[in-house]
Amino acid sequence: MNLELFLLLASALFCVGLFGALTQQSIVMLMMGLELMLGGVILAAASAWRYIAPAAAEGQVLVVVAITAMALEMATGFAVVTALFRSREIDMTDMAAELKE
Amino acid sequence: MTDPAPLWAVLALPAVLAGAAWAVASFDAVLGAGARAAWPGREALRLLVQQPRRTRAADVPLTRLGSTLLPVAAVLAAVVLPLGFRSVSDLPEGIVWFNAMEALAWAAVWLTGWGPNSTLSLIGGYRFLAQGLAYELPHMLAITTAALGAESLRVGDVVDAQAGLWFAVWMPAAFGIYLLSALAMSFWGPFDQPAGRDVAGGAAAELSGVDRIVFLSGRWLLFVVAAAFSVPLFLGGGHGPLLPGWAWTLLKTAVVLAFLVWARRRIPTVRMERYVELAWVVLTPLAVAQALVVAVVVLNR
Amino acid sequence: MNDVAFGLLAALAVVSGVMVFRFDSMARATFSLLTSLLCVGGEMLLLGLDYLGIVTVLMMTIEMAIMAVFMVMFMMNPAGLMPMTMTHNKKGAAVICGIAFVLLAAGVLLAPWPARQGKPPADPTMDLGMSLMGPQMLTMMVLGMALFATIVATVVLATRRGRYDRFGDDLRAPQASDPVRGGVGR
Amino acid sequence: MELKSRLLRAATARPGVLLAVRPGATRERLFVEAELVRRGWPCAAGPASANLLVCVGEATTAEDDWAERLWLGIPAPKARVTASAVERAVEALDRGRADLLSGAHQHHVGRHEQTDGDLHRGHHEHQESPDPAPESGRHTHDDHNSHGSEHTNGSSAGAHQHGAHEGHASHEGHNGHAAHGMHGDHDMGVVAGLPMAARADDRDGLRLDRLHVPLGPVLADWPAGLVLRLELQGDVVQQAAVERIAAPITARPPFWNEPWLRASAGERVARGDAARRLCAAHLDSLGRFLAVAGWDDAAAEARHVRDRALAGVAATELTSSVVPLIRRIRRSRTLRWLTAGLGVLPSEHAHHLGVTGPALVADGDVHGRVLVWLDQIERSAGDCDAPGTLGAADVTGPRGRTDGANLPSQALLDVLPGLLEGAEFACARLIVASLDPDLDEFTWAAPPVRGPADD
Repeated sequence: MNLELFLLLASALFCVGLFGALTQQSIVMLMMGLELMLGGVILAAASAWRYIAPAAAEGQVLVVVAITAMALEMATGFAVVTALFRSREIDMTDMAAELKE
Repeated sequence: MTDPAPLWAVLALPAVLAGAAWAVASFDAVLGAGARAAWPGREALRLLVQQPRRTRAADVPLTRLGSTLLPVAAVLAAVVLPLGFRSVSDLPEGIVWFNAMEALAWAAVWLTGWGPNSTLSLIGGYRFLAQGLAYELPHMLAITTAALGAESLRVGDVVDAQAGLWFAVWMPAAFGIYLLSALAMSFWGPFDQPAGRDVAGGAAAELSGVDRIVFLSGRWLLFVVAAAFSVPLFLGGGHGPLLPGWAWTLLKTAVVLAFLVWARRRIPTVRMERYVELAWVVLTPLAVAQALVVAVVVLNR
Repeated sequence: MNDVAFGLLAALAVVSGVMVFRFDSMARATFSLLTSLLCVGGEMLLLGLDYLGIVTVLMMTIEMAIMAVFMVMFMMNPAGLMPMTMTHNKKGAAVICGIAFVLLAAGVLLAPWPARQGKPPADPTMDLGMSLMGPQMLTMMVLGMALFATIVATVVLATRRGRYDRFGDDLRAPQASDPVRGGVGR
Repeated sequence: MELKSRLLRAATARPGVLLAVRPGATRERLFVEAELVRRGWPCAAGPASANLLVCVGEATTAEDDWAERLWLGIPAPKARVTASAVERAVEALDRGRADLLSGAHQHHVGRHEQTDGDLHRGHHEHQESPDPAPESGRHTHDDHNSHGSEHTNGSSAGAHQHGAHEGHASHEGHNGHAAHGMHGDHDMGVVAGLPMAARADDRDGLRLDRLHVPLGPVLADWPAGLVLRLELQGDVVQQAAVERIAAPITARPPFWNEPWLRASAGERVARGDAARRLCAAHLDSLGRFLAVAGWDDAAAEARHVRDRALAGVAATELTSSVVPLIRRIRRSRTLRWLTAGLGVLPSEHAHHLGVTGPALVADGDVHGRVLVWLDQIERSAGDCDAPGTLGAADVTGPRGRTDGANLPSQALLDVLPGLLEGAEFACARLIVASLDPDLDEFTWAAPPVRGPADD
């Protein structure tokens, strides 16, 4: 185990998540991609804490921030989907994009 | 301080828990009119010879995963449960660990409800999530209060902090809320709606044979573990005069379980659309107030 | 021992992460994501961040269970009985992600990482708590505010009914008129 | 082999019993229920946990489709008996136990891969493939998700006295939740033999998938023979339609209304007997209601007292066992908290729909109706040994006036759809239990007075 391995794992998760977020049409699925990306971010922050500056708590604080961001992203995402769905019966990104027109 | 447990304790833990769960189930059966203590065993045997059954377009792996996850979560949660002053592993964040393992039940019950592709069992799954959302907030605050009182997340430290005065005495609200959520998390007793008879067994509606035994015994295990965890958190763990620590733990656990089993027979099933409002509007502020009181006491100690 | 655990968790995390977008069934996708995130929690335990690892496990379990319900509510065909693809721009995305991964990996492998400074504290949880309640208080408060603002915003977004719907135009109705009566009567 | 048979013997010592009660068989049901309690055999809530299917009451000429599906849903080892009369019930249960042991019904147990419906989920193994009833072919075959609650659909033509539902897609009954549909209302595709759900507006202004789920006729603590066709969104009932399963018309008056019907036909009926029957009828309803409310202890007690009342214990003795039970229920704050405000039925509305029984008197919610039962139980328990005979003008049975243009339970059934709309599933069950329509009334053809009340 070393920093590089953890970071590689983190970037793999991030890229898988990115792929999902880019390709999925459904908003809920898109959020799952975002979650996966944030999972990679959490892991990267944690390994940076461990292998670069374990004495400083900032690394851990960064993880806390990322976890909170995940929760916020989820909650906001669901609220937006509900609101969109209520007004237009839309749960796909393409359809939401058409709203502009 | 808590001593480390020997390695065989890892193997003994599930057996002890299963024995306790069986004893509680038998006790519960005895309380029923005209029932006998041997019934839970007979029931298990009956289900054991039953052949598995499939529903149409069922997601069998998910169902299996869900129903096995339940007992596994219960046993994992029990890892931090001290008998006397010893637990299998006294993790430094034992209380959070317990909470996280108990949350696995959310996934387990929902999966079991979803898997068979049957409306009634899915309703059971939905109900458990609603129940989870209702009980989890006050529950987390209640166990945080106990941790706050001991100034540690380690279960052993929480027990040690109660050498003099039990937390149940000066945190009665947190203790009461904990007992409620212990029932709710094991969807047992007045909170048995997710597996209620009105939905033909809810999440367990389509389970038969061994799957059913695993799921239902998981529920009993979770109930026993959740109730037993109230002893180190609020009832002083192994502390007590005369008797050794393990005996006190067992005695207190038995009392808590007997109380819950008895109380169940006096109350109809609580529906979540009513309870959730109570939980959020009354119990959560109450738990926050309790935590505040404890925090002030701790700061002035 | 730790290396083996790392390898297993890493493989499981990536595989189940990929499977999220390959399963037809929403329930399977959700719980595959949960598996992936639980593995992330496990890796954090390996890194010595017990508290944060367990909290990740706790939060992700609850979050995914709720997500599953939203899935069933809003997705068409959540069980995947009728396989269909709901993706767009697959090729482009694959290229972008491939490039991103190559760049990241190159960065990871080529960057001159600084040597470790200091030793991990005996109790990282205590360290984190002291930091959040001390020098990082501002971060903590911002997070708290953000959470609170999100609660308010999501409720406003998601609900249709306000207090005038519930208690009448003059807010004098003795009992709220809700589709389902609650347990306190508010 | 020896060990295996011994294991089987021990395992089936207390078989899980699934009661399938046909309308018109209340007397038999009461007897079988009491017998099961005496033997300590558990009543299964659904087919998955049952071993023994006990059909109570006369079978209709063609074996009912729903009973067949129920049977298919029970995992082996299983047995099936019919208790068509009180005298034969004990023997039927014994035979069921013996069949379980000998495996008499297992000869058609085999394994078999299903071909349709396997999209990607792999194999659905059917345990009972060769059809016991080949003529019902398709159905018996694909009905493995047979849930007691999901089985009466349009295929058995005789099952529909309403007629309006003949057009339903025959597989609607198996609409599992997983079969969610496309956008749009018209799109009722069928996948894996399961119809897809369509979307419709819900109570909270969202347009979500709506499932068509028939509830009944076999469900624990459910009025025998009642089928509710629900449109569910999640667990919220958006629409409900009432149906009844087919039942042979008999000359035997419905059990709970018997004294009043006989009195109005000119027979001499003791007032005490009528009071006893009323008391038992309400205790039966109460037991069912409490069981649905999840208060098993009180439900068991109510049923015990009901059996005592029917066994003919003296009024004083009955009162002494009724009073503590009633006090306990009346004083239960939890029950009040849980059931107040559910299924409110104002008396004008009830009157308009022709309700004449306790539901009219209660003029309110589920809890109010239960309180009315409690009052009537208390009063009638005291009257159990009252002298005198029932006058011909005394026509108010447990569910309302037995002489009206409408059957008392017909009015209750008419009330149901309105009350159920927008209720959550658990509330819907409570509302049904608090009205407790008695479908026996529809099976009776009183020669001089009126014909079978089909609508």
